Amino acid sequence: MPVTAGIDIGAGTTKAVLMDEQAAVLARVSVRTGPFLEKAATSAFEKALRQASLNSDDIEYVATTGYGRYSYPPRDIQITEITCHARGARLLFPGTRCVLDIGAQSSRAMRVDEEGRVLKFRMNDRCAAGAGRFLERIAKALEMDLRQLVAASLESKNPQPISSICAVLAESEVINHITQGKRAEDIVMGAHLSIAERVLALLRQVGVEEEVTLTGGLSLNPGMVKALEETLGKEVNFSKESQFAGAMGAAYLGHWRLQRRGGRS
Amino acid sequence: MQQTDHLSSVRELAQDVSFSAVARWKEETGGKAIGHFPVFAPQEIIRAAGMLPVGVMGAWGLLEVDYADSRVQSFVCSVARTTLELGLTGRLKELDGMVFTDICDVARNLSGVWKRNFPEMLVEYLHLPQNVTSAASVVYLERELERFKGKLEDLSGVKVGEDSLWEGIEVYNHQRELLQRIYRIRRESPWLLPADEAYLLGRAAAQMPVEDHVSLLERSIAEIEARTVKSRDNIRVLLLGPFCEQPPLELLRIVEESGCYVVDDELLQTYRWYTSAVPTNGNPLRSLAESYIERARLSSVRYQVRRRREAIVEWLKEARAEGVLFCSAKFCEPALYDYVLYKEALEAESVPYLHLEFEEKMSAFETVRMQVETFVESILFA
Amino acid sequence: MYVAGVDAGSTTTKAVVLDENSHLVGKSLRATGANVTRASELAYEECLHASGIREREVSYVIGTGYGRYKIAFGDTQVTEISCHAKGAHFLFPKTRTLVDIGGQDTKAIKVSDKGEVLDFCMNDKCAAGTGRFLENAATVLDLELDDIGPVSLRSENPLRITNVCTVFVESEIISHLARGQVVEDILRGVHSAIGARTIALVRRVGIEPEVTFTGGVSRNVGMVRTLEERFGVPINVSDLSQYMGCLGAGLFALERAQGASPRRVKRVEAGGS
Amino acid sequence: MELKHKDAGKVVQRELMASYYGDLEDGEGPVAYLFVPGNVVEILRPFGFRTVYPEINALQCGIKRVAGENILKAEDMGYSADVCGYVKNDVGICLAGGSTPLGRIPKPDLLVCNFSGCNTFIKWFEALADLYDAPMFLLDVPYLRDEASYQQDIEYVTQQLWDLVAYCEDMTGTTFDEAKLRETLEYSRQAEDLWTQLLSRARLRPSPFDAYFEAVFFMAPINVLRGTTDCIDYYKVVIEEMEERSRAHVGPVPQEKFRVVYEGPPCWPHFRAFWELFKAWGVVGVASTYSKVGGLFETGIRHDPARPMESIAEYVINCYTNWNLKKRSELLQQYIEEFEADALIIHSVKSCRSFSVGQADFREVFSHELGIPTLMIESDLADPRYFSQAQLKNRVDAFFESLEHQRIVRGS
Ligand SMILES: Nc1ncnc2c1ncn2[C@@H]1O[C@H](COP(=O)(O)OP(=O)(O)O)[C@@H](O)[C@H]1O
Ligand SMILES: Nc1ncnc2c1ncn2[C@@H]1O[C@H](COP(=O)(O)OP(=O)(O)O)[C@@H](O)[C@H]1O
Ligand code: SF4
Ligand code: SF4
Ligand code: SF4
Repeated sequence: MPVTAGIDIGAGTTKAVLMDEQAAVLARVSVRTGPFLEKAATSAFEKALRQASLNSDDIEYVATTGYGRYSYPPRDIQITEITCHARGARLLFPGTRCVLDIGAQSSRAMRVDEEGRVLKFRMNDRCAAGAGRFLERIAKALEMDLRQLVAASLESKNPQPISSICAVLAESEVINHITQGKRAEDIVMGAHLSIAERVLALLRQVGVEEEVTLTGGLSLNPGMVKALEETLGKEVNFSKESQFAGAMGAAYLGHWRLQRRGGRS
Repeated sequence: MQQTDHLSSVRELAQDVSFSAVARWKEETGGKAIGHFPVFAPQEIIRAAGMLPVGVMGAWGLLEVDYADSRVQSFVCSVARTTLELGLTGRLKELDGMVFTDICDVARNLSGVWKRNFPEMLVEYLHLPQNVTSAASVVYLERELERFKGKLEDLSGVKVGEDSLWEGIEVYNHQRELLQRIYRIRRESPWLLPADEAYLLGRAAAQMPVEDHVSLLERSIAEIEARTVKSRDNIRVLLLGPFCEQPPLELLRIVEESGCYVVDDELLQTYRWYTSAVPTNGNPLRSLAESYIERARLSSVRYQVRRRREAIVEWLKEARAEGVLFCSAKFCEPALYDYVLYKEALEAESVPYLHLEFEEKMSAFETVRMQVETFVESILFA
Repeated sequence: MYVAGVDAGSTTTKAVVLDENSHLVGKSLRATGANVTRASELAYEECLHASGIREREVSYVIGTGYGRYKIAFGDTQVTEISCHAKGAHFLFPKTRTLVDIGGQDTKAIKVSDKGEVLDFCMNDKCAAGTGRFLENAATVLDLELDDIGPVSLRSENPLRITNVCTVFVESEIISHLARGQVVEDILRGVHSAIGARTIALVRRVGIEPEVTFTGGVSRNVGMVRTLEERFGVPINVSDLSQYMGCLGAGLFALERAQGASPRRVKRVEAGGS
Repeated sequence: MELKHKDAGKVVQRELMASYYGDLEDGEGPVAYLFVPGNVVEILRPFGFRTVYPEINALQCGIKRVAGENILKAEDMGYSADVCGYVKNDVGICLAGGSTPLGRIPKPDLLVCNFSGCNTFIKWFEALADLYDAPMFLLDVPYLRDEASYQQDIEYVTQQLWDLVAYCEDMTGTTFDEAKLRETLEYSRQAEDLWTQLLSRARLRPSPFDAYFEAVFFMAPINVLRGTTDCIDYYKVVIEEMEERSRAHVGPVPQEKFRVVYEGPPCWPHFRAFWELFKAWGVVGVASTYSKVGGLFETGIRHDPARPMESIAEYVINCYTNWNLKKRSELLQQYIEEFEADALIIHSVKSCRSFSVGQADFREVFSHELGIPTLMIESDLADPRYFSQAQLKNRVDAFFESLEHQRIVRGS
């Protein structure tokens, strides 16, 4: 039975997934990307093979995605993370019609059809203010780590809005809030809400529909989920596997290509 | 592929931000040179006055902008900024004049900035009628062209005769016909001619006498038609938006690398303004004025009596395009307004489209690549 | 008689104490961190300590910097623009053009022969091209802030860095590293990128020698060199450049103390005024 | 001291605007949309049109703090963050079915695009024509670029005005009543005289009013109600109020410390806060260009019943933003001299390239060539997101701090 690999080489982390023909995930791993993309991809791939007790000959097709998708020469194909996250989200939640993918440096909104094909998408192109890196900076300004940040966000009762469009200037705003005696949890939630606003602006441009699935690293952050749900006024799908959506989508599309080999050239 | 030497010399000429070809021309002929901002310029009249029309459309991202940044706010498009930078750094000192037309508020005010900063130049702002239904418009434009001609005559001290106007109209008609042939190749066999090469061939017109450009095109067309290149499984797209500020060459390249064939576009509007030949009878300025009203291409900077959405759908059909890449220059208001109107039309017709923003000096090509690839994938993996 | 100036900057808080002859008695510097009021209090205390004088010996205190309204113990506040001009004029009386690059903003100031502000410009709404930009570059390259300037000067083949966004520059640097570019060339590119932005700002007020460079970034020799190349003139920098704001504030304080009313006896409680 | 006419200008303005919006909501008659600069309302009134000025709606939405919402609606539809906030505000109103805090704005039966001084106007009405499926008449107004083209431009506009008359006759089935036009023009002329008189009172020391922050309210009737007797009466009231203020030596700030000229539109969404930045320093605006966007009447431009179409054409062409930069800069210089201003404040707004591009050159001219202290600050006239109070305050404070300091040093 053929197995494919999907490797999502992201700006922050690299994820690898092995998948069989029934779209069952045989292995999933994540490693820090660091400056050397090929190395990160190789290491994620090898770990995945070990996890599934397979060796590289068992893999029929390797699809890469993510910001470093061109940096892994042994690949069979590279596919963008937008296409992959859309498919991956559909694998995780079959009812998905909208996908929000929030990673370290970028956030994207897509509208998809019942097969997970991208109908429309938008991404933040200007500032890093709408993605994970922004939260990391806020955490730093508050002298917290990510875990504390997430925990704090869930405590907030009176979120403090952050209006600055710039991730850096937002830091001074945060400091301002602190000086005015605002509570850390309220500031943190304010930051989550400001990302949510930005991401939802992208989502509204592609059109909001049932169901909305969150993928990418920020799906691991319950504070982000809460902020999105509040801003959107409805529930958002997410799971522990959401951050692997890109790699899953890539592996899935690998099978799709395998079946059609010799079709469109 | 036969990316021949002549292409690299074309590239060198087209990308020369010190305009040395203009200096050479002036030295050889003793004539004067008139620069013009993108989208439209009455080149026929400039040529008839014995002068060289020079397209000034920014600087290919080759300049470190520092003077102009202190003169234009951050929310202004690059072409205005880098064109001003060219001027403020003395790179346009060979120009004896500069022409702007009423394409947008930025270009209009830039003409005033130009007047103040380059008092030694003839700076002209031409009002091109936006009202294309009034009987008064053609008459008005003819007077406006006449006024412009007078200014050139004052500059050169020589009267411009009808004959030389006719001659100008004819040679520019010929140039446009050849450019149309280039575009026909793009439509019919885009694999023969990469988009960036086609663009360079057109852009070369900015810095050479039209006769030379005509012979460049003639030579190139013959060479291109003899090529044997395998076609690729790309999707056919219309590239809308860059009618004024020109996108980086790399963007054109990435669009094709990512799986598109650009089968028609709005690039180099200045050289493609008229959709058919300017008639060569009657009065030359009247003929130009009438053509401006009656033979103008669809453009964001000219009021459209027919709704834009209808016009765009028709264009798509004509070009047999499967999708639209709407590439607007960052901060370019006319393009950004039209985007919404086009978008509605494309959605109504279920035509896939993608909106991208570019800047002359951009670094986010990765983002562009990803978006175009996704766009292509959404059609290919369907 | 003593006076003090406290500069609550976005990144660092600085304080100086001067005597009645404008001599520097003591100085201090600390990270501003999350609490501006607290940072300025601490900086002031440290400065008094370093000066070896007691608080009640100080007749007048002026606060400056973006947190100037948060300095509860000050007698009044003056913007950092006026203060930098004042300070620069004091150290380099021929200063006509002043460039101040701090943690989050850049200012260009045109100064009269008396040290007055004739004209000024600041960067807008975006932290691109400021000290923070250099800090990020240092972090990504795993270098100390003190080293980036000297390292950049070793470059023989500077790269062009196109992105001046403080956040996105990280990924640009990472991709240069991944392509095997050397650190000094990247850093030099980073410095040039800031240099280009800075000079555009300075042109708005006009470049007239002498040029003085103040703010924390003036401690970076790479940046000094870059600006000198761009401006085509030598640039004044002093060990006190980062203190220029509070020095100016101190000088204003001295004027107030000597000219106008003496310090109010009643202490202003923190928080109220 | 109790002032009898205290706030009369403000109160009556509010009443007039309320009744204007009331009429839009419940009144009868076809509706035409127009732009403020160079509007040709005098031609439309005789045909019974009720006129809507989308810019005024945008301005009011800004003040009433709903511009932000409207803008977001338009951005969701695909409008870029980088285009004019006025346009987006108006598109937002349209998407909300015309409902605004001012009342319901009726749909247009005709869009008259008099695009003096702003090409964005064309794009704006093109969008409305699409959204409302309404016909558009484009009045092409050449930019005042060159003395040599002036006559040809006047003739061109005049011809189009007759085209418009024919268009309206066709559309409404009413024949054009020239006598009525003359009457309307006479009312316009009288109001213009009074408005000019009013503004010239800022020459007094102290100035009885702020010719920027207050004048932008006083200007509403001249922009919206020109050609009516209400408009004339309004300016009589305001002049009375100002006479009284002068007698009582009352001005907009307790003590007039700095007299300045303002260039550029105000920041509507944060109007109070924006004004406060200056009030705190005892700054009084003695002249402003924005209050003249509806017409440069102090230069002698007048609607004239004796020359109906020509005078309209002259008015249309001579709008502030339709003037070339050189003329604009000379006008600013004239203001500074006539009104004895200490400084020039340039407010550069992102939305409006028509105003903003070239302002940095003004800055050069005034501060470097003419030696007039000039402050340039940035925010927006429509989009609340582009207002950074702390940054603006820093700049304004530093500017007046140094002016004050120089005064002390120079002993003046
Ligand atoms: N356990 C976690 N809790 C909260 N946030 C997390 C967690 N893990 C990752 N993140 C966030 O996710 C981001 C990385 O997302 P990812 O999708 O992996 O990015 P990329 O694909 O761009 O590398 C980080 O910036 C971080 O903020
Ligand atoms: N030793 C150093 N070498 C290089 N740069 C430095 C050094 N020390 C401080 N800086 C730079 O100075 C900046 C702080 O400048 P400062 O003028 O104190 O800022 P602010 O007044 O805005 O708080 C820091 O962001 C850092 O980049
Ligand atoms: S520095 Fe801030 S505002 Fe500027 S581009 Fe980067 S994130 Fe955006
Ligand atoms: S790029 Fe757009 S905004 Fe800029 S000058 Fe050209 S048309 Fe105007
Ligand atoms: S660009 Fe300026 S003049 Fe034009 S509509 Fe917008 S605010 Fe008004």
